[in-house]
Amino acid sequence: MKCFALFAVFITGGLLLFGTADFPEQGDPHSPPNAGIPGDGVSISHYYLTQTEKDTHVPNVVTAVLADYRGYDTLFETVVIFAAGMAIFAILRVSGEPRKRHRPITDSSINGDHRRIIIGTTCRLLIPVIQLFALYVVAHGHHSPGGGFQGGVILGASFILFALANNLTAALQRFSEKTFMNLACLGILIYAGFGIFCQFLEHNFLDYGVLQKIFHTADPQMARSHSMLGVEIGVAFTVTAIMFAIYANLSSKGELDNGL
Amino acid sequence: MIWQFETILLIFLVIAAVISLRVKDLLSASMIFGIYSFLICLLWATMGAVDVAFTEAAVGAGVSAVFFIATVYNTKRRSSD
Amino acid sequence: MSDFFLNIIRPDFNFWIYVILMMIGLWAVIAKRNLIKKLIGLSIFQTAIILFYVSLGVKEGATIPIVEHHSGPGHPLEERTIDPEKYANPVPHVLMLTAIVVGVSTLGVALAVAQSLFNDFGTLEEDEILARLKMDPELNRRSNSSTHV
Amino acid sequence: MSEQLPVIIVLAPLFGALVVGLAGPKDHRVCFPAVLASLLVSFCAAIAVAWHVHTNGVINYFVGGWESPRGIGIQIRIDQLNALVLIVIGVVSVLVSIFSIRPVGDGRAGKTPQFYTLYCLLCVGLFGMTVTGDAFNLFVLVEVSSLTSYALIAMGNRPRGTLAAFNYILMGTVGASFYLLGVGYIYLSTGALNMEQIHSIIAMPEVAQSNSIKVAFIFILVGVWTKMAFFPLHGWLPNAYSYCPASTSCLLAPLMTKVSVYVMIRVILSIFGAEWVFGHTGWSNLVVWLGVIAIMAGSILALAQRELKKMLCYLIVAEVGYMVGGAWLADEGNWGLTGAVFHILGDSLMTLSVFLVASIFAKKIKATRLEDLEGLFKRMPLVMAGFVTAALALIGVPPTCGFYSKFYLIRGAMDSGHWEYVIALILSSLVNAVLFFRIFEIAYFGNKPAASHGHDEAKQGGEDDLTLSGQGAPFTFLFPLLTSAALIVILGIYNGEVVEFIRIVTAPK
Repeated sequence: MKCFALFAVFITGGLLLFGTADFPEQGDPHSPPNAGIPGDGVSISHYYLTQTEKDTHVPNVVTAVLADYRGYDTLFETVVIFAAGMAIFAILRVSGEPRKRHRPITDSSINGDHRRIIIGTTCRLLIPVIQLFALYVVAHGHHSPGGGFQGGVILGASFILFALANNLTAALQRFSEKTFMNLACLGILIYAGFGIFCQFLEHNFLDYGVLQKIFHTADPQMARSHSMLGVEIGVAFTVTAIMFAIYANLSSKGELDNGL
Repeated sequence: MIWQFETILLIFLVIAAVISLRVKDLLSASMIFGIYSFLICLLWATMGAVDVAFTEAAVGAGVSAVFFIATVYNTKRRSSD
Repeated sequence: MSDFFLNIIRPDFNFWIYVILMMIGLWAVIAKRNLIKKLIGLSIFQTAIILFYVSLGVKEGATIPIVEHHSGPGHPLEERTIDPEKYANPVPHVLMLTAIVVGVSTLGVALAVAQSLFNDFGTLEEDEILARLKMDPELNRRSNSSTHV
Repeated sequence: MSEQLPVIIVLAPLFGALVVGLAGPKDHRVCFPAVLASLLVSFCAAIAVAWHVHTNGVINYFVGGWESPRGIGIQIRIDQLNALVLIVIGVVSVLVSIFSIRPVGDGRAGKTPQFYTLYCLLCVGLFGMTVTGDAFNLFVLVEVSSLTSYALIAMGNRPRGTLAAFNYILMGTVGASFYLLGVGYIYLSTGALNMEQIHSIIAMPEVAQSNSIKVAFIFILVGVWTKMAFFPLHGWLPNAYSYCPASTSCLLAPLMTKVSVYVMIRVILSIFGAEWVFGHTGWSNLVVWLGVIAIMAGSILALAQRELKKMLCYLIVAEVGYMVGGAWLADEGNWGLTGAVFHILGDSLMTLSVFLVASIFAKKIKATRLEDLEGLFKRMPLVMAGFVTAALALIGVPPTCGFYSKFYLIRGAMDSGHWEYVIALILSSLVNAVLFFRIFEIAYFGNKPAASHGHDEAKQGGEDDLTLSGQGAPFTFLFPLLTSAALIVILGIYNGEVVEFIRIVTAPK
C-alpha cells in the first residue's frame, strides 16, 4: 500500500509541476485569470470588479458574485449542506423514541455544577455577543467580508459552544431537533423561493432585478441588493441549523442526549 | 502582502500538516489540524482573500475541528499511525 | 543564496507549497491506516487545492475585492471608473467559498460514517477492520434482522 | 413559461425534497406522493425540453438573466445529447421511486423521510450535472449527487456497506478534488469558467499548446473516471452497490456511472473540443487500451462471482469500459462516440432491469447467490421475462438496444482500426452469454422445492407478508421492471431515429 501511495503521490506531484512550467508569474495583474485572454472580449474578473456596483449597488464584489451572478452555484452549495445534514441524520440517528433522560436537566442544574461555573458564566457572557456578531456578519455582508455562510457558521458555532459548555440536552431544549430540521428546509425554501418568484414574474430563475415591484425600490439594482440580503438570510438559516445538527449527531452518536 | 511573512506562514503550514498526520494521539492531531486551518486562514488574509479567510476561520479552525473532536470523543483516541 | 531564493524559489513558492501539501494529503489518504487520519489527510488535500485557487487571484499591490463605497451626490455611479488592477481577483474567492463549504459537508458525512463503522467493528484501523471481516464472513448479514424493524 | 423548463427540471425534485423534509417527519405517507409528483414534473419537463430541442435546436438558459458579456453568469445549455440523458434519468428515477414504495429489507427503518429527501436530492444532482453549461457548477452538482449517494449507501446498516461507503467517500472526494483542480488549471490558462467560452479559447493555438491545459485535461479525466469506476479506479463500486439497500442500488447503478460517462463526453466535446482531444493521437490509443483492459477485467471478475449483485456490479465495470473505450475510438465519422452515447441510454435501462430483478430476488425469496435461484421460471414468470429481455440486451441480441449500441461501437472500432477493442467487445459479449445462460439454466432446470426454501427465510422476515405470498411479484415491483424491459426493446427498434438525433451533436463538423 505504501509503495502504491508513493507512486500515486509522485505521479500527481510530477504532473502538477509539469503544469506549473508555463504558469504566469504570481501576482501578475495581466495573467489570464486576472485579466482574461486577449481577443476574447471582457474578462469576467474585470467585469465583476468594474460593473458590480453599477449592476447591484453592492461594494463587496465577492458577495455580489456569490449571491447574484453565480447565485445558482450558491443555491446548490446550500443544497450540499442540507444534504449533508440529512445524510448524517440518515446514517447516525438512532431511530425510534429517544431514550428517556435519567435526570431532567433544567436551567438551575445547568450551572449548578461547580466545576463548570467559570465556563458557564463565560459562555453566558460570550454567546450573546457571538450571536449578535453573527447577525451583523450576515446583514453587513454587502459592505464588508462576510455573508450568509460565515454568519451561519458563527451562529451555529454559538449553539455548539453552548452545548459544549453545558450539555447537549440543554442546547437541544433551546434549539430542538424539529426546529433545526425545519429551519434547514426553510432556508433553502427562502433561497429557491426568491428564484421561483422571479420566474412567476416572467424572468429567468434568480433574476432579482424584477423584484423591484415588490420591494418598491428606485431601480432594479437596489432590488438586487435587497434580494441578495434575502437569500443570504436563507443561507444563514440552513447553515446554522445544519452545523448544529451535524455537531449534535456526531457528539452523541446520533442519540441526541448526552453529548460531549 | 509581505513576502517574508507569507514564506514563514507557508513553511509553518507544511510543518503543521506533517505533525498533525504524524501524532499518534488523535485529539492532538485534531487540535493541530485546527492550527493548520488557522495558519492557512492567515495566509489567505494576507493574499487579499478576506471572505475565504473568514469562512476558513469559522469553518476550518472552528467547526470542523469540533467535528473531529466529537468523533474522537466517541471513538478511540489512540491511532496506530 | 538569497538571490537564488528570491529569483528561483520565491516566484512560485506558493505553487511549490501547494504541490507539497497536496502530496502530503494524498499520501495520507492512501497510506494511513487510521480512518480519522485519512480524513485529516483529505482535508489537507482539499485546502491545498483552495490554496492553489486563491494564489491565482493574487495581484501584486492590490487590495481586497471590496470597491470603495462613496456614492454621494458628487459621485454619480455611472461616471466612476474603477481600476481593476487595484483589487484582487474575486472569482477564485467565490469559487473557493463554495469549495470550503462543500469540504466541510463531506467531512461531516465522512465522520458520521466513521462513527457508524466504529459501532460495527469497534475499531477505526483499516487493517483491523479488514481482518475482522475476513474472520467473520457472515458479518454482512449480521444486522439484517434489525433492518426489518 | 415554456422557456423556464430547463431550470424546472432541476428545481422540481428540490422542492420535492423540501416538502418531504418539512412534512415527512410528521406523516410518512406524504413522502411518496411528493417524490413521485416532483419526479414526474421533471420527467415531463425533460420530454418537453427534448421536443423543443428537436424542433427548435439547442436551448440556452441564463440563470439570473446574466447573458452578456459571455460567462459572467451561469449558463444552462441543453442540446440533443443531454436532452436524451435527461429523459433517461427521468425514466429511471420515476421507475425506481415506484419500486421503492415497499421498503422491505431496505434498512431504512423509521427513516423514510430522510431516504426520500436524499433520493430527491440525488436526482437534483444528476439532472443538474446533465443540464449545466458551466465547468464549476458541474463540480457543485457532482458533489450534491455524490454526497447523497454516500449517505444512501451508508444507510444500509450493513457493516460491509458502511465500509464501502467510507471508501467511496475517500475515492469520490479525491476524484471530485481532481476535477476541481483541473478546472483550476483551465481557469489559470483561460480565465473562463463557461464551457462554451473555454472551448473557444482553447481553440486558439497558443493556449492549445500549453502544458497547463494538458494537465487540466488529465486531472479532469482522472476525476471523472473515479466517479464512473473506470477499471483501475473501480475499487469502490462492487461492494458499495451490492451491500446497499435495494432501492438505492437500483437508482445508483444505472445512473451514477452513466451520468459520469456523459460528463466525460461533455468534457471532451464541449470544454476541450473533439479536435483538440483526439488531436493527441497517443492519448486515444492509450485510453482505448485502458478500455479494453477494463472490459476484460470486468468480465473475468464477473465470471468469478457467486453472488448475483456482485456479478452485475462487475458487469457495470465492463460496460464502463465499453463506453470509455468507444468514446475514445476517434474514428473518422465519430461512430464510436455515437455508439457510446447510445450505449449510455441503453445501458441505463439494462442495468436498471437487471438490478430490479436482483433486488426483487433479494426481497422476495432472500436469494442473493446464484444457486438460490432454482426453479424461478415457474415461480415468477413475469419477473424472469423481464430478466431475460435485459440479459439478451446485455449479451447483444438483435431486437434489443444492446445489439445496436455494440453495432455502432464495433463500426467505429473497425473504421479506426482498433481491432483489440472489437475482440474485447465480442469476448465480453460471450462472457455475458455464459453468465446469463448459467443463471437461466439454474432458474429453469433446477427444481429445488420452492416452498421449504421460502418458509425458513420468511420467518426471519417477520411481518413482511411479501416473502410469504410466494407466487408472482407485486405490481409495484413488476411495473418498473416490465416498463424498463419494454423500453429496452423499443429503444432497440427505434435506434435509427435516436442515433440520428445523437449524430446532430456527435457527427464531425
